[in-house]
Amino acid sequence: MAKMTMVQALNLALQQEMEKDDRVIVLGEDVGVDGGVFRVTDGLIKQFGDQRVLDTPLAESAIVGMSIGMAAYGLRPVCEIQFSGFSYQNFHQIENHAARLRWRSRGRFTVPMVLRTPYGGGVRALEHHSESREAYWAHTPGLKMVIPSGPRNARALLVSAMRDPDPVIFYESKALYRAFREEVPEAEEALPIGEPQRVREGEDLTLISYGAMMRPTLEAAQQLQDTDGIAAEVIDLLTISPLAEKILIQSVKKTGRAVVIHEAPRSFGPAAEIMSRLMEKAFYYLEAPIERVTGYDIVIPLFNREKAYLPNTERILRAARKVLAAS
Amino acid sequence: MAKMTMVQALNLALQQEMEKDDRVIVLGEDVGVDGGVFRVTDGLIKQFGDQRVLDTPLAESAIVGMSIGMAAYGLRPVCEIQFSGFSYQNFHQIENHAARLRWRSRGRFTVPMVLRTPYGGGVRALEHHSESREAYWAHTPGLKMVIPSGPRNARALLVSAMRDPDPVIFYESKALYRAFREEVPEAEEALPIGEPQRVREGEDLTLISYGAMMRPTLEAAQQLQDTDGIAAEVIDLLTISPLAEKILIQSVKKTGRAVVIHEAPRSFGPAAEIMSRLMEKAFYYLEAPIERVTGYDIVIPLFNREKAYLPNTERILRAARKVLAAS
Amino acid sequence: MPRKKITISEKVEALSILDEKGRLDEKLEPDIAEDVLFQLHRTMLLARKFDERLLSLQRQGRIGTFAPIKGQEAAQLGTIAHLRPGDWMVPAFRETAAELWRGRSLESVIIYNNGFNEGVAIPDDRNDFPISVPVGSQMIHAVGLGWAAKYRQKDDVAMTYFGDGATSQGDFHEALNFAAVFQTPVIFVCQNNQWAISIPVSQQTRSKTLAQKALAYGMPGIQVDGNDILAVYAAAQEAVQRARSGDGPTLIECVTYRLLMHTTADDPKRYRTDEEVEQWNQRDPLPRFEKYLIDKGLLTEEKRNAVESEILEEIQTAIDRAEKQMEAMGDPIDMFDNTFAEMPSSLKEQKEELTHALSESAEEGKDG
Amino acid sequence: MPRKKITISEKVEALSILDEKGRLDEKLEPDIAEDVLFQLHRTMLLARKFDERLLSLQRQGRIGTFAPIKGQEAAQLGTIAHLRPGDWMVPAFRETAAELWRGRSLESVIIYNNGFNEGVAIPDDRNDFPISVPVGSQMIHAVGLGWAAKYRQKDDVAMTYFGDGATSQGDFHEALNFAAVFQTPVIFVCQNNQWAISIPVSQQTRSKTLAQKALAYGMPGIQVDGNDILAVYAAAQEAVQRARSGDGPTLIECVTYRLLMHTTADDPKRYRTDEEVEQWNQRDPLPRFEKYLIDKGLLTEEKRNAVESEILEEIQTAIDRAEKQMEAMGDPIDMFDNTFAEMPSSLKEQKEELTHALSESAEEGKDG
Ligand SMILES: Cc1ncc(C[n+]2csc(CCOP(=O)(O)OP(=O)(O)O)c2C)c(N)n1
Ligand SMILES: Cc1ncc(C[n+]2csc(CCOP(=O)(O)OP(=O)(O)O)c2C)c(N)n1
Ligand SMILES: [Mg+2]
Ligand SMILES: [Mg+2]
Repeated sequence: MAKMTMVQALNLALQQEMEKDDRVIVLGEDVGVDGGVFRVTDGLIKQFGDQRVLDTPLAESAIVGMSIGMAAYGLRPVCEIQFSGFSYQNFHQIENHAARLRWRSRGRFTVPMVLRTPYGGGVRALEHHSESREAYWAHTPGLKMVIPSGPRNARALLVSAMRDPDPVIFYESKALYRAFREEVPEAEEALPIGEPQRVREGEDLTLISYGAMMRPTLEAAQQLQDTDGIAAEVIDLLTISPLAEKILIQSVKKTGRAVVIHEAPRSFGPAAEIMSRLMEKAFYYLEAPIERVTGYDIVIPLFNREKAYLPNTERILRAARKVLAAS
Repeated sequence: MAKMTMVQALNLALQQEMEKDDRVIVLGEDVGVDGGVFRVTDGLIKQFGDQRVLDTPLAESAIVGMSIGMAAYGLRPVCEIQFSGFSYQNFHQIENHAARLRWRSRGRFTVPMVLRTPYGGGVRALEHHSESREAYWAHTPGLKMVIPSGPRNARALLVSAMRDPDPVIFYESKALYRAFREEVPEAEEALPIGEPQRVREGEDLTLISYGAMMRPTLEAAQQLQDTDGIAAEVIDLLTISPLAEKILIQSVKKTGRAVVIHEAPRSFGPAAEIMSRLMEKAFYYLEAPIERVTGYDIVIPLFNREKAYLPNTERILRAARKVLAAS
Repeated sequence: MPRKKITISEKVEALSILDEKGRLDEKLEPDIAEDVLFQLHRTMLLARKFDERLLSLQRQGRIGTFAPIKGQEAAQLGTIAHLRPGDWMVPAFRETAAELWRGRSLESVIIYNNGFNEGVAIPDDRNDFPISVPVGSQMIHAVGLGWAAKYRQKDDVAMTYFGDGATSQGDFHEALNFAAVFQTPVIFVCQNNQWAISIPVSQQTRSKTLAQKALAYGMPGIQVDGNDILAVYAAAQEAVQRARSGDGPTLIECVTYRLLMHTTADDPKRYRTDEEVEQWNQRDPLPRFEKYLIDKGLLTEEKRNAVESEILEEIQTAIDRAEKQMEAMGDPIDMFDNTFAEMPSSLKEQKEELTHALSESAEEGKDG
Repeated sequence: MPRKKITISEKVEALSILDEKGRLDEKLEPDIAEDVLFQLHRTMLLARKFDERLLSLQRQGRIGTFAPIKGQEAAQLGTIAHLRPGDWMVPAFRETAAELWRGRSLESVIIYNNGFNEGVAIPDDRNDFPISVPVGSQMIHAVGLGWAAKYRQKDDVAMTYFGDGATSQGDFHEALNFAAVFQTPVIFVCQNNQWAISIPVSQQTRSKTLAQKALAYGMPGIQVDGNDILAVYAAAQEAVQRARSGDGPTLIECVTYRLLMHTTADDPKRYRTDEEVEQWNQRDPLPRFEKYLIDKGLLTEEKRNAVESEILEEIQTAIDRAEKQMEAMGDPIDMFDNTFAEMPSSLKEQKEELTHALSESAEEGKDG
């Protein structure tokens, strides 16, 4: 066991899987010699050489398209899109092909690829470097959309993503890359894709979130306990899509109240789907309308004002108290 | 007044606006000499010449990017993307630029462009020609997303879209292009963007839909009246985003029950947002969970089976009766 | 420098061997085994007759929209003929002749054109990608396949097809660039059939040839008479050899013509003249190739007719079989399959929902 | 045909006028008015000094990440100098020298680099697009602007900037193709600074030059020594004239070098050698241009020092002013503005929500 940042944990996942499986190929802009602009792929080209780690020309559509070809051949490409704000350059390759090739060929060709990309605000970055648009992928049939919330689950989920027989969009929160360290076992560890986790138990209220928003969410749960004597249950989605609703429904049936938190824009965002599932399956247990705490329906402002855009503990607390007060 | 198909009505809108306003430029693949593969731009190049109607090379990203430049200059480009399934080729131009240029330049440059594109199933088309993914655009801040449901409102909304100071994504249902005719006044007519319409009044249930799904929805409302004696209120969204929820909320406060219908895939689709808004603003009026009748979370099958994929009157009726039965 | 012309080391050439009148440039004549010549001719004729038959089926409403290939058979067969079974083909949507060469069944084409997903199934022993509708998006997949083959130290190559219109797409550029940078074994076969629906190639690009676009990538490019199967064959042979021996990709522009409509939904009279079509009819690759075979003493009128009747029967049998197979294909419920390797719970639920709805309608149908 | 080399009519040339040692090729020397020469020199020095100062501000934590331009001043100024106020500039994100030439204030650069949206405001009298971060995506906007100018029968042109890395993007290809097909008045200025973050141009493309990519579009291309302001100026002059007179677009490749890090978040020691940087330091465009001016008798050491102190003061004043302005920029609530011309009700509600939340926190802050 070693205390690792999320960057180190992701690097460990890649390094171990590459050692084990020569089908795993890492490719993208600056992932080789430079080790990735966030150093997630640091050292891999040294260990595995430039046939396993490809520094590509600057073209996201080709990076994804080439990965599709590699995957269909039987390899396990893990491509990096340097920032999720530039993954729209390859949106058509994902929607038109990666998400459909299994279907289009009736199972003859599959696309076991991972698209890793940093997302989200909070690191004082330039324009296009702070968005959170997981809903685009989540709404696309044929894709899995995974967002870890800390070093240990990031490593374990990335391992599963690399072994998944289908394309996985893997969002990594830049704000979490170096925010804290966790014990990450040296021995292999994998977490199933498609299983949200209950990370805190409680009877009074359910808080649902994922990725970088887990930290203010957990902080809010703690404060609710400390100052309001309220026991909030907290669920970390980990997999956004396909959304496995069971644990959410169980929780809300128990608590009758919920708040959903994400940094993506509000309208047509992930919270809407979660609220709808809860409405469909737990309506008669709801004691108050579910609240959502989200980014706003605007371009996230340049970094000096992004804090006001992003959900924080205070906003979550306010929503939680509103839900608790309603009857 | 003349009885027109939606294709003719859209053509009229373009033709009249081009006559009035020399800033309006039509561009896209096959929109000139060929008159568009669905003939929406038929005759325009003859009347206005090839400086007003541009047959472009085959490149969706450039079509949109060029439109952005034209719009920033002060023109009013109306570009056609031949099928919405190929609009992901230009997704980055819309997300990175069209939706942001006003913001990025603090109002100095604006993007008054319209992106017209046929969407949806039901015309026995090839792969990529039948999707309904309005949620992608609706979740993108800075865009307006409009979907007419018949010849008359198609014409009137396209006129407004061309006059709108901001980028409008304008989805045209292929299934409606020639499905029926309506009286369309020769005299100019515009419908405001951002105003859903109540197209049928009722007290017992609210049906919410848009685009091609309005026809089975209205048919279901009629059958509910005829066979169940149920008065369903029907709302045609017309503008998907920014979503104006007021009329929806008023209706559901009255009826207490609702079904949302769209052909887009279910998860993370438009219905989720509508359900969430109703949960947020009309929770205490709801007498049953809102149901959604949608496409499934799969690639729409090739045309011989698309009927089973698409919502129809029967599925809407089933959902409506379920909502009515619940208490 | 100070001011001088830049000399570019890569070649862009033009090649023609068997001209419009069927005159042969013997110095350039490729050495093709007789059985291959027969096979090429038979497939060309099969593709032509099948195309004709599909068109009449479409007009009778017995299949949906499809994209005819008439006129482009030489471009497709002269290239695909060099592939080994383990090689990869990555087509666009107008490569029926090439697909038939690779062993695609006539039935599967008919079934696909009837909107049944069953028509896209590809047998395990063919390394051929399914039809790709989004113009220009598929070439980069060939680059990934070619890269992977090289990584696995195989000398397999990937051949990818696309039209003149596709060369305008950003993905064309990215694919050629990646192929050149990584020196992957890919043959880029452009069928310049002069039109992208209603847009002539002169409005598609201002470059004199499409072949010269190779220069942007430091890649050899060659323009061949795409209606001259010998020229196509010779150019493709060099390109495949280059790819197989590790010397990287090639761009081949086959100058050809789409003699019919873009798809059966299209009316070409709106944008091109009968005279133009007539001129290109004169350059039809099929009679030209037949004249060559006759001149060589390999084909006679009689033999040709025998092959043709055999083909017509084969087509008829395939239609009958396909229509029979399709009768059993009503059930839509397997639309949920092949989305993921393992069906997630939310999809299972949706599948149940549809199963239920379908059985209810069936019940109602019985009642009513 | 039958087999021959294809000759391409468009030219790709290489141009250098003032070499590394400051030796002038007098035959090629462009005729630049004295006041323009002074202005070019002053702006070059300003850009250089400002860059240095921004770097130290960044290291002190007084601004955020930014992209230094050191070494690329000649490429930017030699091109932008030909624009009239009504012309259009469409930059990428490393064009500070060109922006300063166009009148962008130092304050706005500082404010932008501090993450305030106010820093992107563009005065009404400058037809300059804001910084575009997505690599390669902006060139096509210049094509639309150029087209529109032509449509309005103005002889305004659009000049767009991008790097060597950007040439790999599909959008580069599409932009050049559209510009050529529609013969729009656009000048494509590629600053080939040898690196795209850690990727050298030799891994970006296999083509010997970037200029030759113009051949794919039937467009003239020219490669110039981008650290030689006279060569850049001369090449751009021709290109702008061509565009203005309706003869269409040009691709100019300026061979230059990014002497510093990609952005302040980058560590170039990870991927390139000090020797390489040192070699390029020898080709620095600034001393080379100064030697030329001195040789011409237009500049003296003294005069240069005077200009420099003036510049340093100007920069200091700008920093002071910007920091003062930023003090008043705390309030985030206007983040909702400029999304649409008219704020929709849902956004108004969200704006109220935030207003309320902010005032509540302020209250709580007071209490706590
Ligand atoms: C990305 C994309 N845009 C538009 C279309 C619609 N479309 C189908 S074929 C075609 C023209 C293709 O021309 P070309 O590449 O020359 O191939 P050809 O049809 O001549 O074989 C167009 C515009 C599409 N299928 N994909
Ligand atoms: C579409 C896109 N992909 C990736 C990035 C991240 N990125 C920023 S600059 C850069 C390299 C750009 O290289 P080049 O075009 O040569 O310009 P230079 O930085 O050398 O000025 C990269 C990869 C981006 N901004 N946009
Ligand atoms: Mg074509
Ligand atoms: Mg560069």
